[in-house]
Amino acid sequence: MFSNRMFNILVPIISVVLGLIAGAIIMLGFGYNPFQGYLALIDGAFGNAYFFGETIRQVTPYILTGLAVAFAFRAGLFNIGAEGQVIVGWLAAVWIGTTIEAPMIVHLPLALFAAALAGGMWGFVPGLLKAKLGVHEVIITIMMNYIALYLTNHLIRNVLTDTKDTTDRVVESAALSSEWLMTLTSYSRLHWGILVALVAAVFMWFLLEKTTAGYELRSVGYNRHASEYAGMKVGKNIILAMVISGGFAGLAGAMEGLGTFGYMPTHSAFTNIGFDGIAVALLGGNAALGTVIAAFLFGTLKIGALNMPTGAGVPAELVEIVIALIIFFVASSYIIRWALLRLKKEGK
Amino acid sequence: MLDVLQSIIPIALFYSAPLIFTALGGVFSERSGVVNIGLEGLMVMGAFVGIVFNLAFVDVLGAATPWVSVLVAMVVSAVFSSIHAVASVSFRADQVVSGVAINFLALGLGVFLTKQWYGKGQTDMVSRPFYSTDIPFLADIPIIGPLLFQKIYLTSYIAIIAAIVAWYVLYKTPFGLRLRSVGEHPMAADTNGINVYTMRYIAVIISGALGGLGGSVFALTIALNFSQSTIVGQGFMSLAAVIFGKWHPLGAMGAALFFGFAQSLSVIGAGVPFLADVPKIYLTIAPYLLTILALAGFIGRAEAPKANGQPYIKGSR
Amino acid sequence: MLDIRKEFPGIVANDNINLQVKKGEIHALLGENGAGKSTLMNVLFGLYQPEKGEIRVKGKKVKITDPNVANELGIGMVHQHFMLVDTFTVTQNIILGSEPRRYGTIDIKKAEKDVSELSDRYGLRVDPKAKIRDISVGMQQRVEILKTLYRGADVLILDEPTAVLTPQEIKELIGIMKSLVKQGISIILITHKLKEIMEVCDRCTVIRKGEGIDTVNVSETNVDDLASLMVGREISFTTEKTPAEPKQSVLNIHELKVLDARGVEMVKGLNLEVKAGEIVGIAGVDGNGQSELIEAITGLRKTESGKVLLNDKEITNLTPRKVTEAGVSHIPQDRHKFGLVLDFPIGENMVLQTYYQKPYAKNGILSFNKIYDHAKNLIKEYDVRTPNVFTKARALSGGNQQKAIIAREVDRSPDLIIAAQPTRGLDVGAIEFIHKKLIEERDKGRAVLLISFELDEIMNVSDRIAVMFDGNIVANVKPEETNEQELGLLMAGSRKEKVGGE
Amino acid sequence: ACGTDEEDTTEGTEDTTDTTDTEEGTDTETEAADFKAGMVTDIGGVDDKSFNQSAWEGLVAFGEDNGLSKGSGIDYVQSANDADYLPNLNRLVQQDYNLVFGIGYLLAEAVSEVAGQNPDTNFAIVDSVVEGDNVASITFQEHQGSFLVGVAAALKTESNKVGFVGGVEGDLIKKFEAGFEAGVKSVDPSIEVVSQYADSFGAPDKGKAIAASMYNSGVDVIYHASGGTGNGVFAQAKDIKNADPDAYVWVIGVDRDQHEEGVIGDTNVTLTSMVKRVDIAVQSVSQQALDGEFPGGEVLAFGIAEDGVGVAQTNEEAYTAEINDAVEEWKQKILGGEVEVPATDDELAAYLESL
Ligand SMILES: Nc1ncnc2c1ncn2[C@@H]1O[C@H](COP(=O)(O)OP(=O)(O)OP(=O)(O)O)[C@@H](O)[C@H]1O
Ligand SMILES: Nc1ncnc2c1ncn2[C@@H]1O[C@H](COP(=O)(O)OP(=O)(O)OP(=O)(O)O)[C@@H](O)[C@H]1O
Ligand SMILES: [Mg+2]
Ligand SMILES: [Mg+2]
Repeated sequence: MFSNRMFNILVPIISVVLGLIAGAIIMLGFGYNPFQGYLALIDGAFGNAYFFGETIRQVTPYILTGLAVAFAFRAGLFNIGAEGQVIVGWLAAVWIGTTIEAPMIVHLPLALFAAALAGGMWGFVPGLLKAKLGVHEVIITIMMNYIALYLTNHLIRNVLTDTKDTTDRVVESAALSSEWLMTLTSYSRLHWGILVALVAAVFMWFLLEKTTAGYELRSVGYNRHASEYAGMKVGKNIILAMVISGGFAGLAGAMEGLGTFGYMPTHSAFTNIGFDGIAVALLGGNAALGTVIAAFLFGTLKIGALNMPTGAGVPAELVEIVIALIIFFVASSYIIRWALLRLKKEGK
Repeated sequence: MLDVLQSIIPIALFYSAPLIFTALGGVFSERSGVVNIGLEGLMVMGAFVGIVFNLAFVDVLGAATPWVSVLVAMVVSAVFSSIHAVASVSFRADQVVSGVAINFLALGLGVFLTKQWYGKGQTDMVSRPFYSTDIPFLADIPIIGPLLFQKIYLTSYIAIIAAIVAWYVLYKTPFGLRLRSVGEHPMAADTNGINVYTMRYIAVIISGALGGLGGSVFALTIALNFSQSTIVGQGFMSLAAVIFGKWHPLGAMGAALFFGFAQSLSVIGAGVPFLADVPKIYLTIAPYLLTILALAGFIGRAEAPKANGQPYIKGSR
Repeated sequence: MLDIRKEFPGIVANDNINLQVKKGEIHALLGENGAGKSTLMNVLFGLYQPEKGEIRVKGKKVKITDPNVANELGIGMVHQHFMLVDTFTVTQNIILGSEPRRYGTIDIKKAEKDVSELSDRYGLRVDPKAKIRDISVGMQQRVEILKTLYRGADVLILDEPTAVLTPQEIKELIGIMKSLVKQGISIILITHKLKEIMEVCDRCTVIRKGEGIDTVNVSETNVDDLASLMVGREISFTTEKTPAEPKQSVLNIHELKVLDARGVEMVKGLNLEVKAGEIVGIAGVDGNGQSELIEAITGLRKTESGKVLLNDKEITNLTPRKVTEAGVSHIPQDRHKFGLVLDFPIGENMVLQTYYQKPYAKNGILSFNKIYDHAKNLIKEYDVRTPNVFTKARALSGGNQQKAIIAREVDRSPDLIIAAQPTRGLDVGAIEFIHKKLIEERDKGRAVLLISFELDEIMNVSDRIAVMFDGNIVANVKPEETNEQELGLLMAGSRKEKVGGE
Repeated sequence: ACGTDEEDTTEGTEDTTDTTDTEEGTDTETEAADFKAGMVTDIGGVDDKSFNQSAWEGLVAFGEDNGLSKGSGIDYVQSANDADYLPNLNRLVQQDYNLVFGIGYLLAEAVSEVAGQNPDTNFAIVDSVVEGDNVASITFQEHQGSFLVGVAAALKTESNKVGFVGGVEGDLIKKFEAGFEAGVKSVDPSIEVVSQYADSFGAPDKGKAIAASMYNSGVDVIYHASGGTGNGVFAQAKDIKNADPDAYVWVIGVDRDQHEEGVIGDTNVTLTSMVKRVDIAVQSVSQQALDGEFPGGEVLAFGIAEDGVGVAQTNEEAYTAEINDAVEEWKQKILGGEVEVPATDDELAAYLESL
C-alpha cells in the first residue's frame, strides 16, 4: 500500500499540512482567525493575475538558488555562499546590461552568461581551496558573502556609476521583463526568467542523473575515496560542483538584475535570496524537481504573507514561523514515516 | 603603536565576546556529533529574550537586570534549542535541515512576538545594558593594564574564561570524554554503556544556552534593542569560528578574537598612519579576506568530529 | 542462551539457537557469512533485544537491556568492527564510561597506571598513552580486550578477532586467550578459520542460516566435519590448481621508492616482476609498505623515484584512470572506503571505472539500460546475493559486496589483477569461490598480484611468494619449497641464507 | 487583538495591533469617506523611530484632521525586503487608494513604475525624485538641517574634533555629511571633521566600533546618519559616560529626535538631533490631495523655510541657549540666502574654499 515512492510524496505533503496546522494554532492562540489568515495568504498569492504574477516572479530566483544549494549538496558540499553568488551575478548581469549595446539575441544571453560566470567564479574560490587545501567550504563561502556585498556596493558607486546608489537601468535588449507578461498579469513584474529557472532545473536533473559528469559528481559526493580509486578526479569535481552551483546562484542574481528590478541598488544588507535557497533545496530533497516544487511553495508563502497584515491583520512574520515548522517537519521525516507505518499496521 | 593597540583591543574584545560564547556552543554541539547551523537562530532567540526581559524587569531588578537577563536568555534559548535536539537526535532529522529551521523559527518568533507585545517591529532601547568597567587591580598594571583591563566589558572576560572552562570540561572531565566519544564513534560509546542520545541532548542544549548567552550579550552591549536586524550573520560568523578553530574551545575563541581584531583593524584603519592610504574598500573586506588567507595559508585542513552530522541509530552498522 | 530468536525487518537472523558456555572454556561459534553469529552475540551483549528465548548467567535468568547490564554481569565483547575512538589514547578508550575521578576530573594518572598494570598482568604490552590511530590493528585489538577486562569481564566475546591480524599477531592472540582462560575467564570465539578452532577451542557451536545446528566437542571432530556442518555440504579446502605456466612479463617494478602521507619512506627501492599466467603472493606483516606499494602501482600515490612498467610501457605516476585503462584491475583492501560507493545501487557500482566508456555512455550521456543489463549479468555469473540490481550496495553483506567488486574487476579482462586481502572476513564458501576465480584468471593468461596477511591463502593460491619486509622484497620463494614457519621468520625480518641461495 | 495597548508610547502613534475590528469597520461615516491615503514603508516599518514612523505620524495627523483612522481611510504596508516594494504599492492601488506614499528613496524605482501604470492614482515619493504627472516628489534639504547641527557641534566641541558616521555611502547620506561639515567649518575652520561609513544601516556592532575609535582619537561630538547602525554609536557614548560621568562625549541624532536613545541615568548624551519632519510633509501633501490641489509632477523640497528640517532642542542642559542663538543666527542666514549650504562633495569643496 505505502510503497517507498508513496512515502517520498506523502512525507513532504504531510509536513506542509502539519506546518500550516501549527501556524493556525498559533494564530488562534494570539486571537487571530486562522481561516481569514490563510484566505488572505492565498488571496495574496493567487487572488488575481497581478498577485499570481508576483508569486511566480518571486519563485524564479528561489528555484535558482535552491538548485545552487542542492547541486553542491549532491556533490557533498554545503554552499552557504549562494547569497554572495547571487549578488555578484546580479552585478555582472547589470554591468553587461547597462554598458553594452547589442541585439537582444546576443545581449540577453551574454548578460545571463556573465551572471552565471560571476557566480561561478565566486564558487570557484571555495571550491579550489577545498580541493587543493582541504579548507572547509562553509567558512570560505560565508566570508565570500561579505566580500561580495561590500565589493559590489563599492563597484556600483565607484565604477558603474559616479557615486550613485543605483546603477542605470539595463537596456531593453538585455531585459528579461516583458510588456506582454506584465499586462497579462496587470503589471506584475513577472518576467521571462521563470523559463530560465525551469530550464536550469531540467539542466541540473539531466546533468546529475543522465550524464557521466553527473555520475562522477554524485560519486564524489558520496565517497571521495572510492571515486579517486575509480579514476575520477576528486578535486576537479569539487571545483566543478562549486562552480556550477555558483553559476545557478549567479543566474538568480540575473533574474533580479535583468528581470525583477532591471537595475542594481547598493545593498545595505544581504538579499536573503541565497540563504532562503538553503531552505528551498533542503525542502526539495536536493533534487531538481523537488527544488522547483519547494520554490513554488516558498514563493507562494512569502508573497501571500504580504497580504496577511492588511488582509487579516496577521503579522507577516507568522509565515516565517510556518515555513520554519514545515522545514522542521520535513527534517523529521523519519518520525512521519514511522507514524505512517504504524497507521498502516493498525489499518490491517 | 601602543596607541593603535589601545584602540584596537577594546573594540576587538567587545566585538568578539558574543562570537566566542556562541562558537563555544557550536563546539559542544558539534563535538557530540550534532551539526549546528542553527547558531544564528539561537543568538536571535538570546537577543530577543535578553532585551524583552531587561525591558520588563528593569524596575524590579535594578542593577542586576542585565545579568539576570542573560541568564534568562540562556535558559530560554536552551529550551528552544531542544527542538533541534529532538529533531536531530530522536527524529533522526538531517541536522543541517533542522538547523536551518531553527534559524527561520527564531527570527519568525522573535519578530512576531515583538509585534504582538510592543505593537511595532522593534523594541525600545534598554535602559540598563552592560557597561564597561576597569577591572580592579589588574587595571593598574602599567602598559598591560590600560591595554587589557581598562574600560573593558566584564562579559568579554567571562567569554574568555568560558572558553577555558569549556576546554577543561571537554578535555579533562569524564563528561567531556564521553561527549567527545559520542561525536567520534557513537557506537563505541554505546557499547561502553554511554547513552548516546542523552549526551547529544545535553550537548545541543548547552549550545542553546551558550548561543543564547552570545545573542543576549550582543544585544545588551551593542544593539541595546531587538529588531529583525539585530542579529544578522553573527551566528554564521560563530559557525565559521567553530570550524576555523578546529572544533576546539580555545581554537574557536582564538578564531573569534581574530575576527574581532580584523574587524577592529578595518574600522580604525582609516585613522592609523600606515593604513591611511589603503583604499577604503580593502579595509572593509579585510576581515573576510584575512580569514580566507589565514585558512589557505597556514591553518589548512581541519578534521571534523567523525560522526558529526550523522544521526545515531542503535543497532545499525 | 536458550532458544533465542531475533528478527530484523524481513529476515530472521536468529532462530532456536542454544548456546551454553562453561567457565574457563573457549567456545567457538561457527557459521557462514550472515549466519547470525554477530547478531546472537549482540543479543548477549545487550545491543539487541531478542524476540524470544532467555539468557541465564550462572543459572540466574537475566534481561540484558543494554551494554551496561552486560558489563555488570561480567560479559565483555570485542566487536568485529572495533569500537575504538581513534583520536583518543589507549587509556581514554579503556576507561570511557567508567572513568576514575578526582575532584570531578578524570584521574588520568591513576587510569594509566591501572591500564599498564592490567596489561602487564595478562601480558598484553600496550602503551597506555599512545593514540589509537597510531597503533597497529593487533594493538587495537588488545585495547579492546583490555577494555573488557578493565570492566571485570569474566565472559569474553571475540567476534572474528583474527580476520584482521597477521600470523604473528594471531599467535600472540592465541597465547593471550590461553592465559585468560587459565585465570578463569570464559571466551566465546567467532571465527571462520577452522584451524584456529581446532587449535584453541574446547567446544564449538554451529549456526546455519540463523538456526542453531549443533554443539560439538572439538576434540571429537575434525576440520572437514566442521565445514560440512557449517555449510551443509562437503567442501574442499586445498584449492585445486595446475602448475603455473608463466609467460611474458606483465608488471615490472624497478627501484621503487614511495613515501606515505607523513612523508616517511615506506617502499625503499623495491624490485618486483609478475608474469602473465602466474600468481605472485606478497607475504608480509601489515605496515611494511604493502599499501603504499599498491597505491603507487595503481596511481593513487605519487612515487618518489623508480619505475613501474606494465607490458614494458611505463605507467609510473600515471593517474588512476590511466593506470586502469592501461589494463590494471584492483581489488582494494578496504572495500567500504575504496571499493564501493555504498549509496549507489549495486548496479551502478558495477561500472565505477567504466561508466564513461561505450556502451555504458555515449557522448557523455549514460545508458542505464546497458549499465543495468551488464550488472545483472555479472551478478548472476558471480552469484552476488542481492534482492535486485537497484539495491544500494550498503545493504549487501560483506561477502556479497566483495563478490561484486571481484566481478567488476575481473570482468574488465585486465592484464594485471591486484588483489589486496580479497578474502578478509569472508566465510569458507566465499573464499573458495574467490580463490577459484583468481586461479581461473591466471589460467586465462593474466598476471595476478595477491597481497595477503594470511599465510594459508598465500601458500594455497600463489605460484610464487615474495616476502616483503621494511619496504623491500626480502625473499622470493616457491610455496612448495617452504613452510609457514620459514615464511613467518622471513616476514619478521630475519634474512635467511635462503635469500642468497635463490 | 489582545490588549497590548500599554506599550502605546508616543503621542501620535496608533495602536497598530488594533486589527480585528478593522475588517468590519470599512463602512465609516466620515466626511472624507471615499478618500483613502496609504503608505508603503521600506524595510524599517512604521515603528523604526525614524522617518517611516514620522511619515505614519503625519498620515495619522492628517487622518485625525479629517476623521480617518487606520484601516478606514489611512493605512500602511511594511516591506520585508527590496522586492516587496512594488507588490505593496500595487496592493494599495488595487484597494483603490487615492494617494499612495512610497517612504524612502529605496522605493523610487518602484513608485516610478507603478505610477506609470496607474495614471489615475496619485503617488508621492519621499526622499527621492520621480518624474510623472501623478507623482509628487517630497525631498528634504537635509544638508540645511545638517548644517545647523554642524554649527551646534562646532560650538560644543572642546577638542576641536568632531565625527560623522554614515550608513551606506550614497547621494543622500552625502547631503548629511557635506552639510554637517560645512556647518562645523563655518563656525571654526580649524575644527577637524572625521567621517566614516559603516557600509550598513543595520550594523550596530560596526557603529559601536567606529564610535569607540572616534571617541578614542579625541572626537567629542559624533553626528550619525546611519539608521540602526547608530544604535552602536549611542551604546558607545553611553558606555563612556557610564564609566566616567564627567566624560565629554556627545551624539547628534538623525531624522527624528533621538533624545530617548541618549538617556543614561539622569543625563543624556544626545546633544540634539537633525529632525526631518516627514510627518509635516506627508500631512501637507495629503491635505493638498484631499483638497484637490495635489502637487503632481512637482519636486517639493522641504527645507528650513517649510519647517521640513530642523534641530531638536530637547536636551536643554546641553543644547544651551548660546548654541541655540548661534544656530538661529545661521538659520536666518540660510533663509536669507546669504549662505548656500553644499549638498555634495564638490559643492562642499567650493564652499570651504569660499570661507
Ligand atoms: N541491523 C540489521 N538490520 C537488518 N538485518 C540485519 C541487521 N544485522 C544483521 N542483519 C541480518 O541478520 C543476518 C545475520 O547477520 P550477522 O551479522 O549476525 O551474521 P554473521 O554470522 O555475523 O556474519 P559474518 O560472518 O559475516 O560476520 C544477516 O543475514 C543480516 O541480513
Ligand atoms: N542498514 C542496514 N539495513 C539492512 N541490512 C543491513 C544493514 N546493515 C547491515 N545489514 C545486513 O547485515 C548483514 C551483515 O552485515 P555486515 O556488514 O556485518 O556483513 P559481514 O559479512 O559481517 O561484513 P564484513 O565481513 O565486512 O564484516 C548484511 O547481510 C546486511 O544485509
Ligand atoms: Mg558478523
Ligand atoms: Mg563478517
